[in-house]
Order: sequence, then structure tokens, then C-alpha cells
Amino acid sequence: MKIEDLKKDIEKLGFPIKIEIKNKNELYVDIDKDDVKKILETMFKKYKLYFSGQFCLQDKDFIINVILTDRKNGYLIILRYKTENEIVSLQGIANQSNLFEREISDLFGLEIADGEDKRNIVKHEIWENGIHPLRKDFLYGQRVKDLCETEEYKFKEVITDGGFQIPVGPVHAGIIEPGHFRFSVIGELIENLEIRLMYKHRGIEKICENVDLNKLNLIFERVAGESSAAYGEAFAQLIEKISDFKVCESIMALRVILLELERIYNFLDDIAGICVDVGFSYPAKKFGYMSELIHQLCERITGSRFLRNAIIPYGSNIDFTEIQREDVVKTIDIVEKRFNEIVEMTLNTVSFLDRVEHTGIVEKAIAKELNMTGVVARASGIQYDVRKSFPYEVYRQLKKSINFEEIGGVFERYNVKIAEIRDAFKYIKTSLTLIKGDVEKKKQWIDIESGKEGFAVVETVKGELIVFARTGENNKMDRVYFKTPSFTNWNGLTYAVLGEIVPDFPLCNKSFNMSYSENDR
Amino acid sequence: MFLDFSFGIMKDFLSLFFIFIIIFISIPVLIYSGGYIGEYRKNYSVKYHWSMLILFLLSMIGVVLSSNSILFMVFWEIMSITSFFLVIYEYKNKENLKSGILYFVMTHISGLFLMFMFGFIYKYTGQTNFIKITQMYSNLETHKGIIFIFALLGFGAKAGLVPLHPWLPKAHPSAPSNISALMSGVMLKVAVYGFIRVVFVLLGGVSYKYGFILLFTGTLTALYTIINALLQNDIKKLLAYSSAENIGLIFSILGLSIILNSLKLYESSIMALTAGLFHCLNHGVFKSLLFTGAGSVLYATGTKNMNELGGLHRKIKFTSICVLIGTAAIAAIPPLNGFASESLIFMSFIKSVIAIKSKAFVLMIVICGTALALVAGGAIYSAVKAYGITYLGEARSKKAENIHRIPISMNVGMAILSLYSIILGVFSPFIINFISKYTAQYIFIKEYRLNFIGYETIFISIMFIVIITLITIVSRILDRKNKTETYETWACGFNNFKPNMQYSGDGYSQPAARYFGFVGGYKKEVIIKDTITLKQRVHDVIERQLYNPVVDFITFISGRIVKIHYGKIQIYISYIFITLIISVILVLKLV
Amino acid sequence: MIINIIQSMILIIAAPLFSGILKRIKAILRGYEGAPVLQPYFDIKKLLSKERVISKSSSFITTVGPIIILSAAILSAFLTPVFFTAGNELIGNMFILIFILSIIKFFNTLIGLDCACTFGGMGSSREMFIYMFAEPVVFLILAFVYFETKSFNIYKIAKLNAVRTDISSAHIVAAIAFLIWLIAENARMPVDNPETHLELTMVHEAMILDISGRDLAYIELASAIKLAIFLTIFINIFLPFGMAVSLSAAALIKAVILYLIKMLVFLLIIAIVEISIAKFRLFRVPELIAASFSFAIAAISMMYFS
Amino acid sequence: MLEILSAVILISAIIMSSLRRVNLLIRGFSVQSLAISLVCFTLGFKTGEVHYYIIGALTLLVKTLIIPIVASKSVRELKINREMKLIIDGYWSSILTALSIATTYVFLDNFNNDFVKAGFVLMVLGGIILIGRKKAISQMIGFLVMENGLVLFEISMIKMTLIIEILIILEVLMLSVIMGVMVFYINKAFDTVNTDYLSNIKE
Repeated sequence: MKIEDLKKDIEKLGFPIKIEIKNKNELYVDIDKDDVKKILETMFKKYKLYFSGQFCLQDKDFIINVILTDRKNGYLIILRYKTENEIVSLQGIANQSNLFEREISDLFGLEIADGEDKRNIVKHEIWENGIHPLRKDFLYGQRVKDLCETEEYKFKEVITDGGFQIPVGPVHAGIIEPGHFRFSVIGELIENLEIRLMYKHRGIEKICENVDLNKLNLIFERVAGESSAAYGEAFAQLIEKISDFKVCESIMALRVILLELERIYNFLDDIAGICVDVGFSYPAKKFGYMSELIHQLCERITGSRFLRNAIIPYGSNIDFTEIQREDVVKTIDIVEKRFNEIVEMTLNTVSFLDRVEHTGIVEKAIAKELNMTGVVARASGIQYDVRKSFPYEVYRQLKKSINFEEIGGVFERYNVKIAEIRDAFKYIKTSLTLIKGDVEKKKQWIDIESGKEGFAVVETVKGELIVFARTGENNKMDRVYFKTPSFTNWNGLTYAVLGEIVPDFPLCNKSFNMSYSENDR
Repeated sequence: MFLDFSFGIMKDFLSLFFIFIIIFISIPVLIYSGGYIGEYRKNYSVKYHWSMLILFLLSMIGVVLSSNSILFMVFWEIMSITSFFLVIYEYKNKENLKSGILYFVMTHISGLFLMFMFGFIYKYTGQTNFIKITQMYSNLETHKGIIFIFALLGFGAKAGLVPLHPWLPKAHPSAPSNISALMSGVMLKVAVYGFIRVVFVLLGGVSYKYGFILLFTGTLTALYTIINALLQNDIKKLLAYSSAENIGLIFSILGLSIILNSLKLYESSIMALTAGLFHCLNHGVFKSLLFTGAGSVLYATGTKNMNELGGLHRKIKFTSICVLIGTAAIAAIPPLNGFASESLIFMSFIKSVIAIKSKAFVLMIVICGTALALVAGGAIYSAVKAYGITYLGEARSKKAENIHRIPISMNVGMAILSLYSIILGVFSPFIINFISKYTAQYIFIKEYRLNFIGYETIFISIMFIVIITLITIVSRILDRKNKTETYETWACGFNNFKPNMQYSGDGYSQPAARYFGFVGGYKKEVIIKDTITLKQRVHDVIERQLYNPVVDFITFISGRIVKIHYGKIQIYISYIFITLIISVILVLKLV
Repeated sequence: MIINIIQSMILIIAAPLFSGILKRIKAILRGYEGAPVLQPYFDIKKLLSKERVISKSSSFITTVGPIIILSAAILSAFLTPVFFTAGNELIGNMFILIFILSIIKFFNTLIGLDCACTFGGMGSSREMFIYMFAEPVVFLILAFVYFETKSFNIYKIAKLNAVRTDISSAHIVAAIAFLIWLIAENARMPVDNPETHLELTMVHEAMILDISGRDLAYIELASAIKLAIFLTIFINIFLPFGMAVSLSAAALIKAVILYLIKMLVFLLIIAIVEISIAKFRLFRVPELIAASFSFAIAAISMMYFS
Repeated sequence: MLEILSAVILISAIIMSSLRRVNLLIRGFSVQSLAISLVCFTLGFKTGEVHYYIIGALTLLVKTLIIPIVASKSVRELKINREMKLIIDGYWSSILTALSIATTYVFLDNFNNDFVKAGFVLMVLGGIILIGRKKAISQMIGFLVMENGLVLFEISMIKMTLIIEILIILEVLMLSVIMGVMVFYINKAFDTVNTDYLSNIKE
């Protein structure tokens, strides 16, 4: 179904709506506040759309946007309604919408009209009262004072005297970002887990509104350090989409190389972490070593171990010549060979398999219900990869199939990650052939008129990243919204550990390896 | 034929040893009671308690001293009845009455079996006097089996052998703690005394077959009860099960002694019996100590549910130190008394095997020994659970925060008991060699001069103390240089501590419940709604599977029988009439 | 007498060295340099000069526990032959030795529960759980040793086994049972990961999470001594060839060198085991110990029933 | 030498009885067979009889090499690397193993040969493996362990004729090949190698 047909089809539904197509694959549907639930239900039923997020814009009124995605055809459908001071709660219709609603409620100060879960999510106890940082009247640079005025977050409490709770975090023993885990147990078996995050909210969305577009890619890359290339790519994609610009194939292929390099070192770290958490130290150290090799390669070709400031709109911020090309080929070859050996070793080690097999299972139904995306979802049998559904750069030529597994346990996540690494090696090699000649460092001035809006969808190492941006005055953004993959995927962990024993939690956690900083935007 | 009512008293080693146990343990417990009873002054009669308590003690001494089966039974029944009255001392609590009645029934079943046993002895020997029976035990030669079985059932029911144990975990928690201390520490030993008296002395030793029965029963008891003990939250229930476990240990070592005796391996047999006797003494000491400790907790907080306690070390420090000694003793930590007898038991298990020719016997003994080793592990597990959850950490409820002061007399009683525990442990070689000499002389009537154990323990205790002192001095020196600072417990930067964020008793034993939960009828209850309900439920499987059907059946039958009454005189007359006719017919038919 | 004291002192002093060597071997096998072998000494020195921080909730157990733990470890070192045995010592009953080593466990578990911290309770509960299952194995190993040598005295056992020339298959099987028990008891790899820093998976480390300063130094030293003692007991029961049984310089030197070689070999074995397998799931540990149990039974059967 | 080998045989059998990994079972089996063939060679060296060498060589060839290789190949192809649920779980099966070993030794008290007892133990443990598993391939290994016990039994006790021994080993080879083929086809047909399905066929 073409997007025009879809538009006509939706118009026929008979609701008082206004539809607009922008940027080829984005369908903006303005609706009435009272119709939201009804329209959303029809959308789900009729067009098999997926709920991907919800965010708020502030004009004169607040505009709530519900993002729906069509994974088959690669469309984004955005339902918009105006509201003054309350959000229509979609809890019960759209899964996990409570997260988005609570976030909007905290950051914009809107009421959740009829939802069950109204607890704070961004605001911690230490915040001062009545602060809504994303509102336009909250001045940029103003600090949130530590006044401890916000009401206490209500965890589910154990009321009987036999059961007890294990509070873990926010400060952990390893080098881990802050997050509080509350296990309810009676002994070793985990009966319930609640996760509380967002201890270090950085207000990146607010910062983005106040930084010149030409420097904005740096801010984007700081949303999550481990996938800075993907965020840089998201920015480039966004700007190019809004200004309708198409870069040449060489640059596109170069971007894919960087994105895949990032995927390699991240997943290497992930599987190393899985090995560490089961105490299997030999492969863990080896995987770590390989990841370091890739990091060093990244530093040699881009000047940054984390591939920062390499992908920019309209061009490339690095030179890519014969020297770099050979370097990449050589390093990748070394790593790939060692990688296959070590993976083979782990898959033949019984004690390792005993730990990871049938541990931390997230069933497909639950994964679907939680709107999980990315590697963790693919391990549970959800066949969704942004690179296939919303192909960007040269992925249309590269990505032919999706790696997925059925059961959804730690072992499956391990396997999917390994498959992704292997794919990445393959894609890098193919992409290298697509780069014709040398790529020169070329930075072009970005200047975009106000009022333009658009979405970028990128597969980061954690999953589906959706970025919305609307340009404003003075070559700055008026609003940037990140729907980060970790935001929804985190809750998968609470289901993965149910029925597992407490000592298996770090393993499950590591196999998810969700990002804290993606939440603390 | 006439009954011999010569009121002589037994003055042999066995009686004297058990009298020693009774007096030795009851003195500190009586001192303890002085303070403990004060709590009851408001609601119950204290005079009644004291008189019953004294009567109880006297009757126990009577049982041990009596040289005549009639007298024995009389004292035995007095002991049962007084202890019953003591168990239901807090009669206003319906639960206590219920468990008291169970105890009453069980103790009378025990009495019934003993009556049968003495009846059989009388039938075959024509004697009631123990000394005379001893002289003519050849008459009993062919009938030892039935007497042994009745002795096992009778004394076993009193001592708490599986499956006759269910009264233990009910009566002990119901009784006031000083009484449970005496019942567990002393009364169970009186049952052991009776058993040794009958089987070893009166019967002059039985065949190894019965030894194996005893060994298996004892091992089974120990295994079953230790796992049940592990799963309890009620301190006194846990201790009651643990008493049954120790009784199982004692009975299995007695069984081993019987086996070795019948195989004419007297040396090992004496060692086993010595270990058993010594463990009687030691168990009496540390179990009374732990029960009095539980009593102090109950006195101070009003609850005995571990999941509500915690952090008591701060408020009742002295008690907690005494109980730590008791816990270490029950966990067989050297150089305390639990270690002395437990290591002797295991040593005699291993040592005895070497002498036995039959491989099958060896196999069975080794397997029982292994099972008992598992029991020893479980004993440490449950002891650490009971102590750690109750005394350490933070208070888990309001009850554990607001604490009554404990009278000095209670602490004195416990201090004496802990002192016993240390002395009996450190000087165990002397005591063991002393006991073994007399067991050889008086029970086996053989002259064996044996030194089972060197005087190593004493030497090591001294060394241990020296090393501890040295390290303490070093620590003092170090502490002078570096300050000691006190902070909150590190909880990962999360500072909203709640009492239910520490391990509970249920949680502590859950790993074991996963493997052995079926023995204790372990079931978990999880309800997750707005709040989370997590509970473990345990029940005594034997009680539920074996006793409840019987009770139900009896209730059912009596329910039916009640229907016979209609309150009309004619119906009763017709009953009488029918009965008369039936009996006339029967008489005519049979005669 | 004096030589016994000297050899025990050497064992106590060298114990941290052994754990340092073990760590170094593991590091080298995994492909990096690792800390110097003397690192445990530096750590202990550092901890001894640090201030002690104790929890508000902690009781006298935290004060007394570490001292008793270290004393028990040192005491048991004095009951163990290292490279010399005369065979007629007054001390050395295996039962007493094993029970003294259990003091360490007892106080460790209590310390775990002492500071009102869930992690401590967690470690304590797990430790007891493993200990409960390991107890029958100890009994069987002691029984095996007694059947083999007719003695409970470790000095005598060592002497008898040192002069023994033939080696039976039962001996090997029992040695494996002992090794598994050793690993379980010392919180080594398939049972507990000594290197981990994740509170939720730890067993031994979780119990001492709230201990610091000299207390921690004591406990670290005690566990190093404990590992050394267990390995020494293992060597002296199952592989005592070359032990000095008479007081001559040549025999002693040979014995010391052989002891060190045996020790290094076993440290290497432990290191290889530790890096090449993953930690077991907690509830699979009893299966490992049950395997050790059946080894012990098999050893006794082969020894005694045939 | 013989002591160490018999220890290896027993250790491998004990470990195997509680394993749930099929490829580890196969590995254990091949180690065990290697030890048995070495026993044969040692005995042959000691007695100088040729038929020990032949049995040893056959065991080495068939049980240490061919059967394990074929079995692990089919395991790899069928992707059955472990038993999902043992009928008797690891802990209790170890205990059971221990008890049965002890009982075996007690009952075979009269025989003064270690290998007779070891052989009997292998037969019992093979039985435990056979009973306790659901997957056909591990049941096959259990059967082969029993057969190993038989070999030990024979080389130590009765002077068997060489022909019979060779025939037995060949028969086992045939059997395992047939079983392997069967396993493969069952898998093709039912998508699993669980013998529960065989009992369903019966109904």
C-alpha cells in the first residue's frame, strides 16, 4: 500500500481529521482529543500498526503526538491532538504508553487524565516542586534545586513478614550507571522486580533546543556514548530528510562502515560481559581484547575511540583513503578469525551453556506487549530490524535478512549478538567495495528555515531509535524528541528475571545490556 | 503370686549419671525460672507453677531412681501428668490447650506401650524388680523382640522418634520456656534413660537386628526433623525439631552400640554408648540454654516469630552472648561441648566399622553415618539461622524494638548453662574417659580401660585462647593507630532502609527448601497485586498424612456414635436389651 | 616439636604468596601480566593501616568474628604437617582440624547476617546451603582415610602414606572427591567466583561486604591460610611422597622442594579449572557435591569392600 | 597402571551418570573406552596372549573412535545437545549412583578381581543412564556403557573365545549404527529425538 492510498483510506474512516504527508514516509494525522482512543484502536486493528512512542510539543497549546509505525512498508503515522493541561491516557490500549505519559507529565506538567499509573518517572524525590523543565517558560540553563520536595516513589511493597526485598543500586559495585533495582523475594527465587531509572536526567532535549544546528550533532552523539555513531547518523538523516538532500553512495557506505564498527565493539563488549557474569573469564578477556582492537581502529580512522564527530549531515567529517581502507580490512580480518575461534570455544563449553541456556526468558508475546525492539526483541522472535523496515544509507542493498531466534533467553540473545557481529563483518567488507575512490573531509553549513519537521529512524546497538525534530528560529531546533530503544526495552528485564534465581540476575541484565544514559536524556 | 514392692533405689552408674544430668541442668533452669515466671504473675498462678515444677523434677528423679517397674510406671505417669499441666499452664490460649491435649494423648500412648512392655517382662520373668530381672534375663532370651519393640515405641514416643514426634513441635512452643528447656533438656533424656535401662541392662543387650532398626529409626528421625527444623520460623518450634534431631542422633548411636555389642565388639560398643551418654548430657545443656534464650526473647519482645525479630543483640546483649555460645555448641564448634560429643559420635561411627566383618553391615552403617553428617550440616544451618535472624541485624517489627528488661536471675541461669557448655567442651576428654570407664564396668560388665580420645582438645583449647589473645593484642595496637568509625550499612547508595530489606528466616532456608522442601510440606504463596504477598507454608507431613486421618476417623466415628443418643429412655433400654441378648448368645455359643 | 612450629609458621607466612601465585597464573593464562605475586601481602598491609569502618547495625560479632576467624585459621595451621612429619605428635586429629576449620565458616556466616544488609544474608544463606551438602563428603573422606591408614591423626596418616609405594585406584578416586570438596569449601570457581564484584552472585565475598580495615585484612589472610591448609592437607594425605619423616637436612630440603612443586602443580590445576569453566548455577552446586559424594562412596567401596 | 586405569573407568562412569549434556556423555564414553582398551593392552602385555590385543584394538577402533565420531556428528546435525529434563535429576542420580556402587561392591564381595566389580558397576551405571534419560542417543550411550562393563567382566573373569568377543563388539557396532539411523529418522519424522514419542506410537 502506497502512502497516498493509506492517506485516502484513513480519510474514509469518518473521523473529523486532517491528514498531511511529509518527507515521503511520514503521515501526520491531526485529530480531536476525544477521538484518540477510538482512532488508535482502529489503526491497530485495521492497519497492523505498532505503537512506538508518544511525545509532546508546545505551541500555544500542548500538542500530544502518538507515533505509530508501519514496519512492513516503512511508514510513520503520527496522531496529533491538542490539549491544554491533560493527556488522554492510552494505558490499556497502547502498551507501555504509561512510560511516555509519565515522562510527558513530569517534563511538561500535564495531568494524566484517567491512567492507572501516575507515578513520577523523571522526577526523583530530590527535585523541587512544580518544575517542568521542557516547558518553554523554564529558562535554559536554570538549575533544578535539590529541595527534596517531590513525593516519594511508590514501589510495590512486600507486606508479609516472610518475604523481603533486595534493594540494589543506584550505586553499583561495577562501573555501571545509576539505576535502582528492587527485587521481591523469599529466598533465592525472584518473584517480582521493579526498576527505577533516570537518576541523572541531563535535559538533552532542552539543550538541543538551544544549540546551533551546526554543532548539534555533538549533542546528539552524547545521548548515548556507546552508540554515538548511530545518534550522529540519526542527526544526519534528520537534517538531510528535512532539507531533502541526498549524499553520494561513497559517503553512505562509509557511514555504514562506521555504524557497523560501532555495532561490533558494542556487541563484543556485551558478549564479553555475559561471559564475565557467568565467571567464564578466558573468553571474556579475549572478547574484551578484540573490542579494544576495534576501538583502536576507530581511533585511527576517525580520531575518536567512540566514533564521535565523524558522521555529519551533507558529507563526512573524516578522510577515508586507501590507508584507512587497508587498515580496516586488516583489522577486521584479524578480529574475525580470532572471534570465530573464541565463539566456537564458548559454544562448546558445557558449563557456559548450562548457565546461559533457558535462563532469563522473555516470551514473544511479552516482548510484543512491551514494544521491545532491537537485538533483545529479535532474540525473542520478533522479526523487526530498522535496517530492513526503514532502510537508510546503503542498507537497502546490504540487509537482506533478519537475525532472530525463537526462545528469547540469554543464550538466544548471545547468539543474535554473535550473528549481528558476523553480519557486521560482512557489511563492512561489502561497503568497502561500494566506496568509489577516496572520501574527503567536507563540512557544509547547515541552514534550515523554521517550522520544518521530520523523523529519523535508526537501528542503534540497542534497537529502534526514533528522533523527531522541528526547526525553530535562529537556525536552532524548536523541539527534539528521542524515542530511545532502552526506554521501552528496560522493562523486558523485569519479565526476563521472573522465576530466575537472584544470582542469575546480573547475567540476564548483561544479556540485555540496556543503556541508562539513553533514558537519562 | 505377689508383686514385689521392695522400694529400693537404683544406685548404679546409669541412674546416677542421669540424676546428675537432671540436677545439673535443672539448677540453672530453676534460677532462670525465678525471673521468667514473674511475667505470668498477672494472669496465672505462680504457686501452681512452682509446685508443679518441683513435682515434675521430683518425678523425673523418681523415674531414674526407681528400681521397680511398678514404681517406675508410677513416677513416669506423674512425670507425664505434671508436664502436661505445665504445658497447658497458659490455659487461656486455646492453641496451647490443643497442643497440650495432643501431648497428653501421645504421652499416654507411650505409657500404654511401656505398661505392655513391663507386663511382658513380668510375664516371662515374674519379676518387677530391676535387679532381679537382670539376674534372670536368660528367661527373656526368646522374647526380647517384642519387649524391644514396645520399649522403642514407648520410650520413642516420649523421646520424639519419628513418626511419634508430632507432640514435640506442638508442646514445646506452647509450654513456658523454662518448662520447654526442662522437657527438652531433661525429660527427653529420662526417656533415653528408660530405653538404655530396659534394652541394655534389663535385656542384657539384644540382637543386631534390633540395633539396625534403632539405627535406621534414629537416622530417619534426625534427617526428617532437621529438615523440618530448618524450615521453621518459630524459634521454639525450630528448637523442638532440633531436639528431636538430637534424640535421633542419640538413638542411632545407641543402635550402633547394640549392633557392636551383639557382634561382641565391646570396645567399640562402649565407645558408641559413651558417645550417646555424653551427647545426652551435652544436648541437655545446650538445648536448655537455647530454650531459655528463646524464653528470654519471648519475655523481652512477646513474640517468637523470627521474621518479626532481629537486632536483639543491642537490647539484650548478655542473653545474645549466652545464646551465641549455645548456638556454637549446637553447631559443633570447638572447643564447646557439642563438638566434643558430635565428633565422638562420628568417630565411633567410623571406628566401629573397621572391626565389623560383614560388608553389608558396614555399608548400612556408613550410609547412616553419612546421613547423620548431612544432619550435622543441617544443624549448623538451622542454628545459624536461628541465631542470626533473631539476634543480628535490625529489628524487623515494632515488637523487637520495644523491649522489656530481662531480670538478672534469668541471665544468671543462662550464664551458668553457657559456662557448663564451655567446661564440658574443654574438659571433654576427662569426662569421656570417666563415662567410658563406668559404662564398661556397669553396663557391659567388662573391664576395659580405654582412652578413646587423647587430651588433645584441652591442649588445642589453650592454644586457641593464646592465639586469640595475641591477635586481640595486635588488634588493640592497630586500633590505637587507626580509628574505628561507625556508619550506616552500605546499601548501594539507597538510603531509604526498611526492616524488610534484610534476609528473613524463610528466605534463609529457602535454598534448602528447594531440595528438601517435600519433607516439610514446603509451599510458597505468591500474590502480586498492588502490594506483594510472599509467604512460605510448611506443615509436618507425617502429622498431616498419618495423624490427621486418624483424628478425622475418630471424629467421624464419635460423630456417628453421638447419633445413637436420642435422650429417650426406651431407646437406652432397648440398647441394653440387645446387648444382653447378644452376650447371652455369645456366651452360649462359645462356652 | 620445634620443626612442627617452624613448618606451620612457614605455611602461615607463605599462604598469601600462594594466592598471589594463583592469581598471577590465572592472569598469565588469560593473556595479560597480572599483579605481582606479592600483591596479597601489599593488600593486607594496606588494609592493616586503614581505618576500620563498621556498620551501625553491627554487633559484637563484627568485632570478635574476624579475630576468631584468623585465630582458627592460624590454629589449624599449627595442626597440619607441611613437609615434615614424625608420626607421633600429640595433636593432629583430623576431626578436630575439620571442626576448627568450620569455625571460620560459622563466624563468616554470622558476620554476613550481622550488618542488616541483604547481600550479607544472601551470601550467608548460600554458604550454609553449600556447606550442608558438603558435610557428608567430609565424613566419607575421613572414613576413607581411616580405613586406609587406621588413624585419625593427620601426622600419622601423612607418614604412612609417605612411605607407601603402591597406589590404589581407590586412592585416586578419593583424591578427586577431596579436590571437589576443597573447591566447594574454599569458594573457588565452579562454586563461587572469587573475582566477581557483583553483589548478587557472590557467596563468600557477599558475607564480608561490610567489613573493612584490619577486619578485612584478617579475613582475607584467614581465607588465604585456609586455602593453603586445604591444599597442604590434600597433598599430605593423598600425595605425601617425599615428605621428610626424619630430621635430616637433606630430607628436609628435598621435602620442602617437593612440597613447593606439588603446591605449584595444584595451583596450576586450580587456575586452569577456574579459567576454563563457567560458574555453576547455585542450585547445580549440590549436583557437583553429590558427584564428589559418589566418588567418596566409590573410593570406600573399592578400598574397603574389595 | 591398571589401578589408574580402573580409577579412570570408574570416574568416567560416575561423572556420566549425572550428566545431561549429550556430547559430554559421548566424550566420557570415549575416554572410558580408551581406558578399557589400554587395560586390554596392559593385560596382553602382561600375559602375552594375543586375543587381549585384538580386543583392545577393536575397542579402540570401534568405541573410542567410530561410535563417538558418528554419535557426535549426529548430535551436531540434530542439534540435540542436552536433555531437557532428566527423569531423575542430577543430584539424586548421583546419590543413586553412589548407593548402587556400594551395593555392587558389597554383593560382589567374593570376587577378588577389581575388574569384575568395575565391570558390574559399569553395567549398573549404564542401566541408570538408560533409565534416567529420555533422548534416544543418550540411552544408546547408556547401553554402550553397559556393554563396556560386559567387556571388563569378560576380560577379567572367563576365558572367552576370541571369536565371540569380536562378534559381540561387531554386533554392538551394528546396533549403534542402526540406532543412529533410527534416531535420525525419528528426528526427521517427529522433529525431536525423544523416546516418549515411541511410547505414543504404541497406543
